[in-house]
Amino acid sequence: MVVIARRLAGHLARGVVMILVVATISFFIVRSIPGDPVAANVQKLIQQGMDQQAAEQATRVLYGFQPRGSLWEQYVQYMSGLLRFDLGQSITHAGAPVTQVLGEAAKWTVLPVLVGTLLSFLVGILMGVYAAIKRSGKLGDILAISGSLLHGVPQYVLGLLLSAVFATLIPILPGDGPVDILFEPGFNAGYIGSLAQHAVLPVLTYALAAYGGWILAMKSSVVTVLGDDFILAAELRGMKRSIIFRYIARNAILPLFTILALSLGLLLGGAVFIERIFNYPGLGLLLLDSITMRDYALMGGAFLLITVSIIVANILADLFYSAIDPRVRSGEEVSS
Amino acid sequence: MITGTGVVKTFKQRGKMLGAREVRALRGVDFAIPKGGAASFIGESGCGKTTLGRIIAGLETYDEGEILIDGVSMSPLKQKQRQPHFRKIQMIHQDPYSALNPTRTVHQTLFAPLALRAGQTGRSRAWIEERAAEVLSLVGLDPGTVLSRYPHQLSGGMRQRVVIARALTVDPEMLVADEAVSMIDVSLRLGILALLKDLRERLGVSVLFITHDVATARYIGDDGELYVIYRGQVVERGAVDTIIADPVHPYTQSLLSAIPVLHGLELPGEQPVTPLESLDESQADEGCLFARRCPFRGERCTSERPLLQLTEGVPQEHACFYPERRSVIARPMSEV
Amino acid sequence: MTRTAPGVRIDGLTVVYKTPAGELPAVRDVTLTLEPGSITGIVGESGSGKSTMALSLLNAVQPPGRIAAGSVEIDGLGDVVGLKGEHLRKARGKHIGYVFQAAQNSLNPLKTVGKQLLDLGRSHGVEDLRGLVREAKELLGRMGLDGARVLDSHQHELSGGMRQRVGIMLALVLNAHLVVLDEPTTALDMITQANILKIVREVHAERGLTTLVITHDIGVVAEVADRLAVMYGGRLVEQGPTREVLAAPRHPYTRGLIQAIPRLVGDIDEARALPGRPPTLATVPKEGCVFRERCALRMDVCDTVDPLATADGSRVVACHAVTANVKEHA
Amino acid sequence: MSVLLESSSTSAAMRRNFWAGVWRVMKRKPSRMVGAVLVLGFVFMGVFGPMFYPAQLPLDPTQITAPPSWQHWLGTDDQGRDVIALVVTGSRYVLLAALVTAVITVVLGTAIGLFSGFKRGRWDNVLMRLTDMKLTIPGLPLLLVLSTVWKFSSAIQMGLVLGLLGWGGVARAVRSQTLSLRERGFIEAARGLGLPTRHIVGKELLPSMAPYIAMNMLIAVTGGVYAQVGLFFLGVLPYESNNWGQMLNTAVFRSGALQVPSALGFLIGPLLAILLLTLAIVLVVDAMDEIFNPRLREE
Amino acid sequence: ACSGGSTNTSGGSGGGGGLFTTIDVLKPGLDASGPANPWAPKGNSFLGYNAMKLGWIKNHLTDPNQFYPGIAASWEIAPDNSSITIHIQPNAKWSDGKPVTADDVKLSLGLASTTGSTAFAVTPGAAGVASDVQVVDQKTVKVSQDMKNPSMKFARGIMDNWVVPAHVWSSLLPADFWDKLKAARETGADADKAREEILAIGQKVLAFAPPKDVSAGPFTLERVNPGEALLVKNKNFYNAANVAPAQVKLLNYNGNEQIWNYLSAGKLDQAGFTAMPTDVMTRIKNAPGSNVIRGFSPVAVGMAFNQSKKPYDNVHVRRGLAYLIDRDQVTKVASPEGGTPALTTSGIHQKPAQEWIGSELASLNPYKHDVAKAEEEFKAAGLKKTGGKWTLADGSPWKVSMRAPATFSDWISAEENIKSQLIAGGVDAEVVTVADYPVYLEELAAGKYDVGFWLMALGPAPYDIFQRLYGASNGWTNVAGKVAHSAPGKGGNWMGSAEEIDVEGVGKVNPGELTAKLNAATPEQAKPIMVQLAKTANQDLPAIQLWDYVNTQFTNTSRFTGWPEQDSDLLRLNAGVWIQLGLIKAKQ
Ligand SMILES: Nc1ncnc2c1ncn2[C@@H]1O[C@H](COP(=O)(O)OP(=O)(O)OP(=O)(O)O)[C@@H](O)[C@H]1O
Ligand SMILES: Nc1ncnc2c1ncn2[C@@H]1O[C@H](COP(=O)(O)OP(=O)(O)OP(=O)(O)O)[C@@H](O)[C@H]1O
Ligand SMILES: [Mg+2]
Ligand SMILES: [Mg+2]
Ligand code: NI
Repeated sequence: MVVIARRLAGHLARGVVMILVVATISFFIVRSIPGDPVAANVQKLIQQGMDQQAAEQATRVLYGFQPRGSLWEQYVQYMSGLLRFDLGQSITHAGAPVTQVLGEAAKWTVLPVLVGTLLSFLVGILMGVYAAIKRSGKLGDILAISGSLLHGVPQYVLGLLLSAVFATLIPILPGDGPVDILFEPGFNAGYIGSLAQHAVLPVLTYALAAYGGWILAMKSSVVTVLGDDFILAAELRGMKRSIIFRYIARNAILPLFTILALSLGLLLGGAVFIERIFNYPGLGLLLLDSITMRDYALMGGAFLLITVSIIVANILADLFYSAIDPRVRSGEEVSS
Repeated sequence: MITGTGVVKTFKQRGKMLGAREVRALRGVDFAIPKGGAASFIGESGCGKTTLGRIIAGLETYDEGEILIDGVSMSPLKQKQRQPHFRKIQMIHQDPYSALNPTRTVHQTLFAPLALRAGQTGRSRAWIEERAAEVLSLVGLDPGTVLSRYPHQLSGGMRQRVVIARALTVDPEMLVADEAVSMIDVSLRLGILALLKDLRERLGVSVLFITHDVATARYIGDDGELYVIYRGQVVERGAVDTIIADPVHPYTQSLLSAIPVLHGLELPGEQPVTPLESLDESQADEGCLFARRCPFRGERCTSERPLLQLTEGVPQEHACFYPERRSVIARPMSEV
Repeated sequence: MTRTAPGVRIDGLTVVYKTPAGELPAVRDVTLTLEPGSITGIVGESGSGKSTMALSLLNAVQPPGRIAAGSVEIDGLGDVVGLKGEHLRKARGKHIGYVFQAAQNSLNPLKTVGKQLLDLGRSHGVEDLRGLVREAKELLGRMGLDGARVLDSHQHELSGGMRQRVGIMLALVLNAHLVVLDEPTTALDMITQANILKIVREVHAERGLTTLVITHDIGVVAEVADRLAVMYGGRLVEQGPTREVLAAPRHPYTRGLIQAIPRLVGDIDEARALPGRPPTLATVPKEGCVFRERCALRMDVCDTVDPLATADGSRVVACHAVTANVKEHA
Repeated sequence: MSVLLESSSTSAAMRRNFWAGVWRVMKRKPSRMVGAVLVLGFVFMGVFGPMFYPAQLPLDPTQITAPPSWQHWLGTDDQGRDVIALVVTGSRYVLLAALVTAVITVVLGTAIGLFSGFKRGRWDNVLMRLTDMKLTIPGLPLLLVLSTVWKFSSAIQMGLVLGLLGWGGVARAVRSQTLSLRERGFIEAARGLGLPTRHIVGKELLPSMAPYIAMNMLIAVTGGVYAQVGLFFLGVLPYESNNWGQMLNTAVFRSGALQVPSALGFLIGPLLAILLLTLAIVLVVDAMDEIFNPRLREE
Repeated sequence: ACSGGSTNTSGGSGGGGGLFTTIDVLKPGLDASGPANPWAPKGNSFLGYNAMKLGWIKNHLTDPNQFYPGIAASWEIAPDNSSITIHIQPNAKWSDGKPVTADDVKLSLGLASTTGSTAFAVTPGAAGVASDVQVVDQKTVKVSQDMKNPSMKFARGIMDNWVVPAHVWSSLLPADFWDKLKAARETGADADKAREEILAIGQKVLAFAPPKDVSAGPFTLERVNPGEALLVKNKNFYNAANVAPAQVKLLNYNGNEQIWNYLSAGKLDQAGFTAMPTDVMTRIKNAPGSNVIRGFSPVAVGMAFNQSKKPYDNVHVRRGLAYLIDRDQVTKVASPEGGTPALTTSGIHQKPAQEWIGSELASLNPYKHDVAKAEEEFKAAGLKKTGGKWTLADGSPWKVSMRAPATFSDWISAEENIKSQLIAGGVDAEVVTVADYPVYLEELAAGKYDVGFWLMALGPAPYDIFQRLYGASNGWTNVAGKVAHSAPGKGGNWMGSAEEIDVEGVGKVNPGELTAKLNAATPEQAKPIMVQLAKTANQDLPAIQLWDYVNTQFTNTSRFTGWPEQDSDLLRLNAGVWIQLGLIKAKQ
């Protein structure tokens, strides 16, 4: 327990440093972006029929939400705000706190990503075990190659293909938006059903994108464990197959927890594509929008939130790992 | 001539800021290995034999004490400056399988250090080839057949010979052989031991022999000295045959008692010594380090640390308050 | 229930491994009898086929290997080579205890010893799990360990010697009376080795076992075994009572092996190495005597004819030179 | 000298053996041949492909986003240009950038991993913290944010940025390889013999890791392709010449490839190119895995 | 691909009920947490549905001051444009039942002035600004124009304002607000301070979230999710009896392709203009009930030159390019559905051009596609043709480098096509995209590009039309009725036309000053100026007018009828206005 607490403390310390660094990086990158959002906004309003003066004033009011002062002052302000979980105000949302806008979007990213990860994890490790056991057969080969392929193909290719097939060629699934409006939001069958129906393709894309990785990782992990002496020893002691299978599974899954965090990072990164393709109003789309709208505070916030989720996922995965690996629990260094 | 006084080495578990564990691997060891001489270290697993060997070969630093190589003190020198001195001492690893680079032929393996020397002394390429053949002949290998082979094409014994040949390319003054025969098939073991002895006699190389098999210590030369090491301390030191015949330290006696008796050829010793408990590194450091396991311990042993000394009536140095001869080793039936 | 020590009759056992060069025998035509209640030691150098043979006793040769011929009759079980499925599984552990080579790693690193013990009990349908734990604690205590503490430990919390003792406990706890120990002391230091060997001897005597010890170290066999069998290149070249074989080895390989042991006392020049090097699966001669390349007594017939194992009293030797000699004297 | 000759001739024989082994491994699964052929095909396409077409692709204003036909196997784009021609001419930018990415990723990653693993100590700590950080910050969002600051006007620049962002994984892997090799006796022996670090790294460490690095390089190529195609697809990068990502963007967001099946060919072109490239590299990596890793060699 | 749920039948009293599905093309990316606040950029107030203006501007070719009734039932504009008197709908009520009063209107106009509004600009000396808002009685408001710098568009500036309920919003304006506003329009330190304060109020207004949508429009907001917004009928709406749909669903979209999707599935009852490829258009037209209405869209796009870069300083080069480019082909490739090839470059959209310059239109050079003439012009410019390629006079290579923001698909398509045409004509060319519009505008204004695309001819007000060619981007700024000119490359002047141009048949003109005059000119006064400016633009070619946009609206007759006619002046208003005016009827 002490070890876990110590690990947690170490992770938290490192995580906090990391977050500060990322916040700093994103702050400065974001401030050095070229492009004049003010002029763009004026032009946009003019196109919508407002005249120049009015457009300019309206833009001025809008951009009043942007912090002022020297870069350094802004930085100090930003960082001290960060400590209070205040990420500034969004311009495109007319001064709404960035945290609120992010919170709204986050649920549309986090939930599908989690469901997708879990789904692909479950199916992936089962298939991985199978591929490992049948590794010299045709089927194992096909599984492994298809795993590599899926692992290799970028998310947007999967997303586009799924969308083309299931939403366009054979339109059986909704290809955009998160839910239909006509259902009263809440716990009713219609609403939940609509949510689920709209989530199928994005979740499937997340799952497919991650699934290949699981197969590969699980396969190689199982192959390694199968070669371990204790498995043969258990067999020689006449242990039941089911128990031996559990031994293999638990030992093989263990190293996958480190990959879990990595894959979460990958998926969250890929959210931009998937949300763009399926018009899912999550963090990725928000980031993309904020970039085109030059909504600095929002852009920085979205980027930070994505990074922080990955850091947190990393920590959780590691803690989980140490919770089930007795070697780590007792403070021994385990090389993975 | 290489001597050491009061060599201390403490390992700190790396990478752990909080609550680092310390391992006292060496607690003030003195040694002296004359030119062309031989010394053997024996002791239980984890008592610090390898550590000391690596320190002597310059592969590990030491924390306290003094090491003199041909009269030059190493302590005040920087790592870089120590190197040329330590080059006179070459290490022969326990595992001949990992000691050779699988991607390089014997020729390439020998060529690199020879080329380096040729470069330093302005010798020709022909010299290198000549010398490569020479060192191989020295270790009893046929250069014609061996030079072009890769390690995996050689047997364990041949590999170990190549490893020794490689060490000889730099004309070392001393070879440190760490369990150099323990991983070699029984039928080949003597060959390597004979080779080491032969090299001593022909080239005047001194040999430091690390082993857990006391019997092998005799085979590198009957003029050799034996160091019995226990938990980082030399507990008995003297001529090999003297100690084998008349060990006085209970620890030495335990070690010798543990040697299997070849029933049918040998009769077991009459007074075998068995330690009271098994080795526990975390035991208290007060008094005699062996006290808790010692069947003969006295009052003094738990409070005072005996130091390596010569006492009357005992030809070898020992670190025991109550040295006593016991008949522990098996003797051949033919002698009886 | 006290079963008596079973006898084991290995007859004409041949085990092959599939390699790029085809199926090659790692154990060839081995015939060996383990007397009930005896300790038999098998020595041989690396790659001589010891482990393979030990695994054959449980019909557990791992792919790409397979038992190509022969039988392993065990009292109370019949021919193990013919056993399959659940029968085979039940036999393992319950009838035959196996202590793994490198027992260091024979435990699941994620589970405590106690949990693995329970798994073992469940696998073999043990109803009285408490009794099993009691039995295990007793065994461990017998071997000088604190049973409760050990059962509560993970593999990494135990030292090499302790793990080996746990291995022995797991092999015996289901009351198996045939125990196979594959290199039980490799990688342990002298004092621990002596300790383990003592335990093996004592437990063997107390429980009335039939024990097979496999090792490359003649010293280990000399310490524990009643009978000694010597393997070379997949063949059993000599067997007999330990003391007799050690005192008067007949096969030139056995003789060379004993001569090559570094000795604590006596003239160091008496010991000498065997010339040549041990064969590997690929370099074992396909016909004729496997040892001829290194043999001082090599004759023409050795090149073509595989010497038969010939019994002479309690001794069995497979060597043309020795057999010829015996015949001459007879 | 004769010795030298003999040794070099046997190493030549070894090499021949190696190629024979490669051939055997490739032959064992025909899919691997397909992979190798595809990889060569892509190399050919990137190097020589654009030479088969005029600098200015002919366009046909009467056939705008036309469906596949005999004349245009995958249809035409929104300007009436042949999709296959676009895929081929667009490959050079994509593949060149990916190659630069891969080279930088691997060179930087290997150098840092080697240095870190070999030196250990303080430098190792610092470098690994840095690597951790790089691995944690998600690549794509960072690229998105960066794409607003950076001008990826040429393939080389594109590759440079992607490479600079991508070395973390390789560095990590190389470091752990180095650490484990370091423990092997032969590295220690080389140090004991006083061989210069240059020799140890160049002659002892690197050759042992070469296959591994080569595989990483191939994987980095695909990574490079995906990242840049993805960025162009999202439309956050300005472009000067056509490339696969820009094609995807145009197909989906301008030509309605996901709405009208007639424009599907326009979408399929670049998608197919990416899929085939992935497949090719997966198959080749699979073969390399077996060639270089005897442990995985299933008999 | 929605599998819509069953229609909630909360039932409307008149018109037949039903669900009306549409999209607000001005609001991509619905924000579920956005307030029902018409000023908030991501707010959930939808024009014509739950957000009301005083009046709805008609899509008139030339007159900016024509409206349909909104909150205002009728209005009178003083002949000299000095004031407008507004009569509020007598039956207008907020959805909570309270009547709409003159106080509501006055407060709304005040709020408008804090967030930026043509008639309520706080810049000192701005044109067409209201000097006074007067509550005549509970249902009448009179607003007067500050005649120091009058504008023809004053009435439009007043009518085109949101009206929100005072009882919800009044807390936002301080008691002394109107004095502050007056002060803000002066100059000096006090005025600066007042402007700051108003700015601060503006931010509060933008961020204000009414606890509940209280609307005087035909609908009120029921709920929003990230995919859609649902509005239900407001029974208190003054014309509720004639409002057909019981519910309105506004779909969210992030990219045009989604709108195409919805339309091809026949799911939208109405959608505003979006660019689309021909195939998609065909598919949409094939959807059951699909119907396309086209009308006037007062904007055109031109290929504008940076005249401080060689060789674009030479008018012959610009003319040569105009001859070389086949605008028909460009339009066909780039904007087949959304534009008609420009007849010529007049600076005016071809539809109102007839009204403004009449017969003079025929005298303008049409720059018909003519390679021979292009070569002549290039030669006149001193360019050389070597090896089939045109080079600069000194023999150095010439490459027309066109820029466009990567997000503007039709512009890129157009440039790609122009590039092909130019290369075919011996002029080397390239298209370089720029990450996005903000960057494009910044770099364009900084004079970094040679050639860029530029919106022009923004009608219907004559000043707005030419302000795009002869306004700030070309060096002329119009502050407080005074025109100033900054040199090329300075103060946002990236076009860099000559300050004075000798126009054939007109004489020397200063186009910037002429343009400024249009601001206060009556249509009669404006016409001759428009002729002069059109001739200037036609001869000097600061930009080549490529195509005039067409306002294409999509409707579906399966569920509702009563859609506007082709070219109707309702066409730039959205369906919310059509519905509230009682035009839309449920299909029986
Ligand atoms: N690099 C290291 N880091 C931490 N502890 C170490 C390290 N090397 C050795 N030790 C510890 O130092 C002690 C002495 O180890 P050493 O390897 O010298 O023993 P040994 O006598 O050679 O044992 P063996 O017979 O098993 O080879 C042991 O407790 C070991 O755990
Ligand atoms: N899985 C396998 N595939 C191919 N050959 C094998 C396999 N396992 C063992 N062998 C070969 O079979 C022969 C006998 O192996 P075995 O493990 O029985 O030897 P051993 O006497 O136990 O050796 P050691 O002392 O090293 O444990 C060896 O030559 C070995 O190379
Ligand atoms: Mg050691
Ligand atoms: Mg074995
Ligand atoms: Ni939907």
